[in-house]
Amino acid sequence: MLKLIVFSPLVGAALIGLGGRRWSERIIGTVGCATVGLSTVLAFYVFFARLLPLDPEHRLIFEPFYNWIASGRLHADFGFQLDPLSGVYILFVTFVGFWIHVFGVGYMHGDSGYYRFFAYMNLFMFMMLLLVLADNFLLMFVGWEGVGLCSYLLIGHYFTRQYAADAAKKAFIVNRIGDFGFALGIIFIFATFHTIRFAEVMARAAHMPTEALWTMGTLTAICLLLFVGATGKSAQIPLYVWLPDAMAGPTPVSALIHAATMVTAGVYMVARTSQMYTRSLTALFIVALVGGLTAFFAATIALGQDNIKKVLAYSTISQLGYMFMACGAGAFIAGIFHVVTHAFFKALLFLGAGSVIIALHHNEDMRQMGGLKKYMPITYKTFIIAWLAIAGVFPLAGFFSKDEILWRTANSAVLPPGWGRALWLLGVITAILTAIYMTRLVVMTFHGEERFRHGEAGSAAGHHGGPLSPQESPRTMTIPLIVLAVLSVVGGWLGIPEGFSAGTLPNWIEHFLHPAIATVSEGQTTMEPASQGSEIGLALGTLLLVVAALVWAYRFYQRQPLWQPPSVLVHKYWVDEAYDRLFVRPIRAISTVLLWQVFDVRIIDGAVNGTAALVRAGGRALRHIQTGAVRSYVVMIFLGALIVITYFMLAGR
Amino acid sequence: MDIALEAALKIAVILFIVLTFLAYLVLFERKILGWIQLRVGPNRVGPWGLLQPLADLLKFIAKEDVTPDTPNRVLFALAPALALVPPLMALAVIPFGSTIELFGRKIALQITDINVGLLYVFALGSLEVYGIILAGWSSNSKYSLLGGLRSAAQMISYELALTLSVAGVLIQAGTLSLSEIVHVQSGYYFGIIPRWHVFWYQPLGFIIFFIAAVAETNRVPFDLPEAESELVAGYHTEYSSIKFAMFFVGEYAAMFVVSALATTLFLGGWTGPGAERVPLLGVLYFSLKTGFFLFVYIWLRGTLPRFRYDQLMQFGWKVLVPMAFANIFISSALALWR
Amino acid sequence: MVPMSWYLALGAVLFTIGAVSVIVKRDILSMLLAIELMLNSVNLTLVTFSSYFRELSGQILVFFVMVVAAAEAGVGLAIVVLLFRNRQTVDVDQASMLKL
Amino acid sequence: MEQLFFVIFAGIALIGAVNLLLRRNPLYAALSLLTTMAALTGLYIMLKAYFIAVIQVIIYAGAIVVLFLFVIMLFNIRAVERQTDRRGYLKWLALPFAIILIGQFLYIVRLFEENPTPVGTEIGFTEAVGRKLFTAYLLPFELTSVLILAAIIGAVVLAQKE
Repeated sequence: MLKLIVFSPLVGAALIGLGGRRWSERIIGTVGCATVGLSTVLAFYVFFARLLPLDPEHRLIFEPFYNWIASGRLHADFGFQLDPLSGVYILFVTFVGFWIHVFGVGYMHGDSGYYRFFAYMNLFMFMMLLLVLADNFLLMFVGWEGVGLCSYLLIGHYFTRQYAADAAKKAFIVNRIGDFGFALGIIFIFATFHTIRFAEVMARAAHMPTEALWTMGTLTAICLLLFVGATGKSAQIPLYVWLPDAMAGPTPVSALIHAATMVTAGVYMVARTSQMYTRSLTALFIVALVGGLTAFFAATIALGQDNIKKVLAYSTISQLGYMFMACGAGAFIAGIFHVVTHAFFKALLFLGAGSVIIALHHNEDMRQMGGLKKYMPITYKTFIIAWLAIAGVFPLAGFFSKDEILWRTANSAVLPPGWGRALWLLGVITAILTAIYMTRLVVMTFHGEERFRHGEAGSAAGHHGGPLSPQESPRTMTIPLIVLAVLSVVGGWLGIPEGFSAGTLPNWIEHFLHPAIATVSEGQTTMEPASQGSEIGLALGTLLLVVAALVWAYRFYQRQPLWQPPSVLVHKYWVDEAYDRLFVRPIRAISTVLLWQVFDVRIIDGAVNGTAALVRAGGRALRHIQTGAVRSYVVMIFLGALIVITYFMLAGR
Repeated sequence: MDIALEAALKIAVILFIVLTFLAYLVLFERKILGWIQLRVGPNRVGPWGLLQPLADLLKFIAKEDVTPDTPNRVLFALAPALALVPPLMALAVIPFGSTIELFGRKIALQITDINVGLLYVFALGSLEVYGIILAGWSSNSKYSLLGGLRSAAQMISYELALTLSVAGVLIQAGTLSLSEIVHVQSGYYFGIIPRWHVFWYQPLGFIIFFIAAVAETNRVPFDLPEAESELVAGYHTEYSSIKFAMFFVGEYAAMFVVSALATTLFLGGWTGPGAERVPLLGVLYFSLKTGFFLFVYIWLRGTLPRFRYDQLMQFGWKVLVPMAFANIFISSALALWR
Repeated sequence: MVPMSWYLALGAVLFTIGAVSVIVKRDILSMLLAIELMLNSVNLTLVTFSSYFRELSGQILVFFVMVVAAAEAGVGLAIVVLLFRNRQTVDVDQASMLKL
Repeated sequence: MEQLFFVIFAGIALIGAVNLLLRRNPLYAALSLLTTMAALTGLYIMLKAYFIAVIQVIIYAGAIVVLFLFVIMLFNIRAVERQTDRRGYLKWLALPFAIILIGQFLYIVRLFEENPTPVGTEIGFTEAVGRKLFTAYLLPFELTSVLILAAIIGAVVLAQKE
């Protein structure tokens, strides 16, 4: 069954990729959506009919497919594993993926690369499901690289445009750095545990002692290496630079890969290996610190961006920072919970943005939008829901998950004393910033003056000439919006903190995920568990601040929609430029002078040419033996055989 | 010695029955062709023409045996024997029915059950081509030579598809012994559908097998080697009398063997309701199934026109062989999946 | 019971005949046939060893020899066809243009 | 009994081989080779190598020799004329070579005279061969398939008309 879930999109990808060139859009779209839809249905079936009826403490289904690698002690099966963690993942990955596919049918209409788009999207679904359902690190790594590949292919969908091709390369190369760490981590794991199966690694890690803060033990090394991989894939400091550029791809791609699913793979990996992370306080601290800083930094940058998708991209980075902060604070479940709710509302935001972009003929600049709410009522209403959800307004999805994270961080038992509070403060500031930049986005796009008619020079809309009259998108695009909007409202109710209802409503997701995730055990704790009352208090406080920020920002940007923040934010702290100076140019210089002009030209070419000269000289000497008569060759071979046989006869005596 | 005697007796009985059967198969064919063409068919010799085979035999024996100006008389005489012997030898491994008890000893209705039975049949099938190609060459006539060469090319080409189409059955049955292949197919799915390979996972293999078999036996619509209009009957133009009869019988024996093989591999051989218990009932089932194939042979002959040579080769190499490979892939995948 | 050396001796004699044929024959077809004979004699030896020493590898090697023989015959005959088409002869001595 | 069979088959094989050596017409050479192969099949059965025996018939007799005959007949290839032999001296080299080779072989064969081990029983069955072929010899097996593919392509490219 798991096999079918995973392979169904692959079949779709193969069909579309091989035959799609000649098919009509309708067939391609149907095949693409149907195969993902099948996965979705099966995923729901497996989850509710197979996984849920099991005893809560033993919810684990293995499904080996075949023996993939057996080399010495290394055994890697092509096998699948379904536990609550991967169960939650396949549910929202297939579900959100399916609706984004449906959205793509409308969004990509008329695109010359229609079949390419769906082939790669399906391939991506396959790889993503492989990633979350793999039962060992190596197979997960296959999925990990696979989603990276698909991300590369899809960012470069408009490969004829230089910036898209560059963005694709950038994403690929930056991810390589992270993958290098991940691969090293896997090797470390194998060297330490002699196995790479999750179940066995975690069982063995559970017996290892906790490594204290600022000690560099084996587990800390493994966790940090794995986290390098996570920073690459999930766009954290310092490897986040690829994600904003990745917006060069089509918007459904941004929604699916660069917001809802792939970029959360890092969080998945950290949660998957939580058994190891909980035993390394250093790694936890670094994860939380990186997460918190990323959340804050990205939120500030988002304030200064004018491209609608770039704002959302930085917002994604910021939200991912939240997730890592939760994981680092030992609240893996809160992190995963935020992954799920974030998948709903961020996918919705991207799709809404996509709807707007289509209506404005691929213009992504918010300075040339405004006043769209009366033209696109459905897009506008769903967007408002997503806006409130991401800002964390009660009772929408973002509220519950975000406050769970903040509360857990503030009361973290694993962070060094005081740091929990500090990160909490950072988180609250980020929440306020989130409210502000999202309000700016909504106001600049949907409210105020209608600036899209200007058709200024340099805008993508310019080639259409005549005045624009935006229209609501077709139904294949609005229905996914509505579905995701509903989920953005109710999605958070999966995890209502028990403090809110005084224990009458169970925190479902917490109970469900609990067996699959390692929790901080007793003896590691340095602080008293916080009371439930304080959770309500903190949540209310944050909510008040957020609402105040929303109201203030709404007024402010209504008056000055085109207000420019400090240029340090507009230029993203000049990080790209700094990386260029620090890494790209030196490497290019070394390659040119040393590797190419000295090593390649002198040594390698010299060796090759020298060998060739030697052979040529030898051939010149030997060619007189060649008479051209086959029979004389036969005689020579015969003679040689006789000599060889005689030698062995004499030697064998 | 007892075993040898039993085997010898079995050989004698089976040869007698099969050869008689073949003689009447010729009559049967002429009758059916007659009916298809709204004629009566042979009806002069004996009641309903039933003695016609005997008359034919007498005619063959009585005719003059003409030997043309040939480069090699031995080969000329050897060729008809080479065409007749392989199909008759192939009868040795075909299971005609379940084990019966006679004079207090169990006797399997199969001359010998060797564990490479299927390969044995194919080995003999690959020798079939020699009779034809040597006949074509030693006749010292361009029509005969062309017929022989056409036949050689055709048989090599379709032998490939024939052998590959059976691979699916082998993957499923896991044995090369024909009696075991029959046993694998006994029983029913859902209590009603027999577990014959033609129903279970090998319908494609069956279709390829039958088409390739028709081509392999040089029958309509693949009867180019003996096309009267172009080749004046092809490789046996120069043959007459008993030598011609041997080619003639050889062709029908090959048809019979191929039909019997199709029955064994795809239609469950002699299995059927009650075949295990009632003696000789299995033989009846076997005869009916084989007879069905022979009827289809004749039916095809009465219905279809002949292929053109390039069409024949195209069809063999570009349709049947790829399909046979696809069938192997599907069968392997199914075998892995289960 | 047939002694093992009988089979080996037969293989040796067949091989020698094949080898001599390759030298003596002048038409390329006969040479190819003689090579097939040599391969066959090697096969006989391999099967003999395989049977007498109860070691299956010999028969596997025979299988591989057959595959190589088939490939060789296919390519060899293609060359023969090409040669015959261009020069109307199968005499190998006529095909000696590849020399210095 | 068994020795009698051996003598018969060996005799046929030798006759075929000598005939191959003496015949000038390649057609008869091919038929002689066929005779030898048939006799070898009998010997394989005596050695209980059933799979090899059947494969011998299918591949050698059924495919390779037919291919030879086909080419010989299609192009009506006759024996090469006698007088054009510019390298007749090679023929006289063959005799001493043959004598040396036979001497060497018989010397080696004598080493195996002392230990006549009984013939194995179930060793030549298809299943055993298949098992070994697809486990211990899997890589060589796959490589032969590549070889065959290369040979097919080579043959087609060489023989096709422009």
